[in-house]
Amino acid sequence: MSEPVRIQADETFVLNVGPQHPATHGVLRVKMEMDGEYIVNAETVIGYIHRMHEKMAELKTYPQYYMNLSRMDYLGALGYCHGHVLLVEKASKIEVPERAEYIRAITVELNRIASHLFWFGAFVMDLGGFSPLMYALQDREYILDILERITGSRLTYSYYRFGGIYNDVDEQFVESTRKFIPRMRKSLKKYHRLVTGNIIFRKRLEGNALLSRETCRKYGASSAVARGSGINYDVRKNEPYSVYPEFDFDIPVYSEGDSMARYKVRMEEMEQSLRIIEQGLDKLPDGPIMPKKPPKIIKPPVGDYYQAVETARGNFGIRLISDGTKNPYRLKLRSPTYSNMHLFDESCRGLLIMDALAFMGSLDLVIPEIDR
Amino acid sequence: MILEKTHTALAVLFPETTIDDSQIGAVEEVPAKEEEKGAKKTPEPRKNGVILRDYAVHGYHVDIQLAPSQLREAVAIVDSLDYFIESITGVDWIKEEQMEVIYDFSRYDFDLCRVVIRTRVPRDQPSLPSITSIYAGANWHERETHDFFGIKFEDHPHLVPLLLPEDADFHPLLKDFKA
Amino acid sequence: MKLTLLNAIIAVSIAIGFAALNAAYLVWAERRGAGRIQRRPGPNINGPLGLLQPPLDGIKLMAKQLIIPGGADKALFIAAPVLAMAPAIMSFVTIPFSDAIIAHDLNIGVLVLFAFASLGSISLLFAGWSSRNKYAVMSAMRAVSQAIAYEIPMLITVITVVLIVGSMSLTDIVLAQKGGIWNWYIFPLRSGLFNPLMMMSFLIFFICSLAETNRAPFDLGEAESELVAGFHTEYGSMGFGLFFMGEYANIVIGACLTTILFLGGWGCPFGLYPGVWWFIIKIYLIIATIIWIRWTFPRTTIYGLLNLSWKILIPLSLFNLLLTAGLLKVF
Amino acid sequence: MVSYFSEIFSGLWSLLVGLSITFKEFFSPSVTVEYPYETLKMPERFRGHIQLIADEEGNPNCIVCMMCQRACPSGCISLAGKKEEGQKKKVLTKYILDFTTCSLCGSCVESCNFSALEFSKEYNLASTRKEDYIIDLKKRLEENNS
Repeated sequence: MSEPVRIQADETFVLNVGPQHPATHGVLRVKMEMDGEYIVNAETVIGYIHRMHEKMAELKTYPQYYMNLSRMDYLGALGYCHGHVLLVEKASKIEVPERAEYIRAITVELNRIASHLFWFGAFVMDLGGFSPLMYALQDREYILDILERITGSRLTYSYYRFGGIYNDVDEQFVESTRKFIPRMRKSLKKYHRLVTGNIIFRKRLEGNALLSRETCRKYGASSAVARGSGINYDVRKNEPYSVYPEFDFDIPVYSEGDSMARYKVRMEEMEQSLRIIEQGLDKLPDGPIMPKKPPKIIKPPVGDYYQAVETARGNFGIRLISDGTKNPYRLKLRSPTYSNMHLFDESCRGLLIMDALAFMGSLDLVIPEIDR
Repeated sequence: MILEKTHTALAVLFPETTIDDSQIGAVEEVPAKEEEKGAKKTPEPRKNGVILRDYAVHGYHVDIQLAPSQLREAVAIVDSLDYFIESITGVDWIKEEQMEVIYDFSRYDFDLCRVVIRTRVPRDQPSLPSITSIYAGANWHERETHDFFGIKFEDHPHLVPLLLPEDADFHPLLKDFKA
Repeated sequence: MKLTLLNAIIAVSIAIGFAALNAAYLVWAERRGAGRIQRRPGPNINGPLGLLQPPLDGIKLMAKQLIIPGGADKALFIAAPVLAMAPAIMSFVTIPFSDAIIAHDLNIGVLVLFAFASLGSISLLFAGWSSRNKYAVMSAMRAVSQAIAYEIPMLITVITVVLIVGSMSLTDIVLAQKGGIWNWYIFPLRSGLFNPLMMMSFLIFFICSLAETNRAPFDLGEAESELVAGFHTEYGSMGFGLFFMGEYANIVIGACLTTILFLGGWGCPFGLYPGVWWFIIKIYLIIATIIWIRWTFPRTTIYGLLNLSWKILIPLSLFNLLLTAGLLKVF
Repeated sequence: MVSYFSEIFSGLWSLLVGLSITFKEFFSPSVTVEYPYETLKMPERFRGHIQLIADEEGNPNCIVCMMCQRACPSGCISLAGKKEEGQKKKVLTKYILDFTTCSLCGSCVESCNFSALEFSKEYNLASTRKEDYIIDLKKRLEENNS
């Protein structure tokens, strides 16, 4: 990023873009020291919705804890459960049947599209356009219905178990997902014509809050925040896990580093996820969804295990230090928005408050996931 | 390719351990094997050194344990090799009266190599040099570890509670923490 | 209409009635229109098609307690909403609904209208400054710079039309466009007027009226997603109600002005029996497009908005003025 | 100079395209389910709060083996039973579900080997008192049967 703009302001005032503010989509406070409408410097204060997930992990056994993961990021919950489940399976060497892995991949990608749709609606609403939010939520409703039919709940699915999934998908799931894909492609085209092409929208986002590769590296940013600044990093491609090597999809990368690049990356990620779902449905093998004799008590051997997964918000890493008992000795949740939000303080100096809030919208924040 | 480069770059930090280079040469690490074997008796505490771990089992490649004084040096080497910081994890080994801090670094390009740097500090007055000067992204991670474990990070720009309330003096993730 | 006390009272009361009724039911129309655009029904519970919603909203607003924040500048705080509503109603005096229905035909009607219009931005400044809220102060600054930036191109386009007609009285402007649609000033077909840029000046005038009333892509004054609620953050019941009615009254006046200046006032497109109903139809068509625009576009930035005015609208409208003057000289 | 005008016209064109889309949307049917008047049928695997399954003559299948109480991560289930002299099986006397802390994970339903628990289709649970969410499943079963 160009050398941060040093505004020598003689007398500035502190504005609390406070815990209750329409643009923060949650309880996040940014103490901005302002000179008129320009931000001199900002300090993010988090912790308003901190629930100490990591201590809960140590007090509970593995089967009692997996539903907490979907409470971390309720928009893309399945990605987090997938990470947790893969980690424990890797640690205690549980074999997962082929069909379960495919269903996991399909449902994670459906959840990713739902999360990106919600981000798209909220982002355009941050910039003042209200109708695209309603269209995005309507498309998202189709996905939630599909997932509700098989998992039973709309946001916080407890669908994955260690070794497989809770219950099987049926013919109607496959058929309604196949019907959903062309409809989604049509509305994606509509969004591009309605929003991406719009000159007001383009003028607001091009050149807004440039992020350099170096800033992303120093803060460990991932997902569209990094891919918008020319970093070709997606855990599904860099560290392939589960059945992702079988799918061919590509990673959208733009190198401008402004909010428009981040916006375009996420919009194309939705198309890539559609491609993955299509291939997943074609290759869906039949067979069991749980191993023949699923482990009764989960006791991973002593050691330190790490598993990184690509969720809708980025590289979610989860580290397990196990001492061989039923409870994990230490479970560290590395949340992607934590690092993505961390670079906000440094990169929003010198911006107008309008641009800074547009920049915050392009970071795709879910606050409970930052605070854990 | 980057694996060997990182490995040799970081091995330079431990001149005294180069004598038994069998430990460095062996790709499948020696101590890990006897760790599984001797799981019953508590494995003797691990010496400072570089170990290559099997990614499929553990999820990371290079595993380094070093003294707190060498921490900044190692992180500077990792920074020069274009790694990005992933997270800082604190662990409270109450039985050994020690606290461990684990630094995770990974790579953006397809030449995958995840580096894990571990340091051990005594449990009664834990303090570590802060790496915020090298990786600005470590600022919040260090503040969070300070919140949960009470580990002081020297010359950290703004060491106040991050996730806990401002006046919090308790450290919840310690094993002897009573709610 | 002779100017007697009785006539004046009747005229002002009709103007207030028209403005208040319009403001109330435009809110309903906007919420229904927005609902339809976003494929949801909009208010439909109170009364058939939700028609009882505006009166109920009005009662709710009046029932609420008007809170004046501590430390607020009381005089300005109370003056601001009144100043938002009063000029809007007063401007109805000179607007000719049809050749007979007009409160008082001043021969400097255009000047009076713009004098009242500029009072609106003062009320935003009072509201923003007096409510001692950082967001309100910021939105007041924005609203003032926006009002100034967009009054100039608006006045220039009005001068072009007045130049063509030769008189500032609104009825003369409408009479000059008598006859069918080809006589309207939006089309450059008139013998004395082959200026091809009239369509563009209509567009400039329409954009400026949007910006003047803080609407659609230019609603920086009341940017709800950044400045919480802009200048009327601290206003409770009828304070907010007055601002709301003021805004909608301004929209109606903007629509009336656009119809009078460019769409031939109460004239009928085919030259048959003109009357007030044509005027009403045109106003509500323009208001429908204003609502339609609001629910389609995101908000511009403050520098984008000022660039648009200073760099694009003003040069174009100046060029148009010179071109019209030249053409009038030649033909 | 050309780019100045071309930018204006392409900008105007993109605005008109945007308007045309919302115009089409204006005339497409509304998709809202107006909740109090129209309700949706919950899918078959929908997870409301749990409820007891009864056999034919209406008493619950539950044999008070306490498996669900142990499996629940947040300790919402508290149940009690007493052993009558005649029968060999215990009879359920009290089954209280504290729905305020339940996270609907389904561990209880999974751990019950006597198919005595299932998810109900109950979703409108709005209430102003916290006590309404301490649900006595046994009483609820009797009400449903009668």
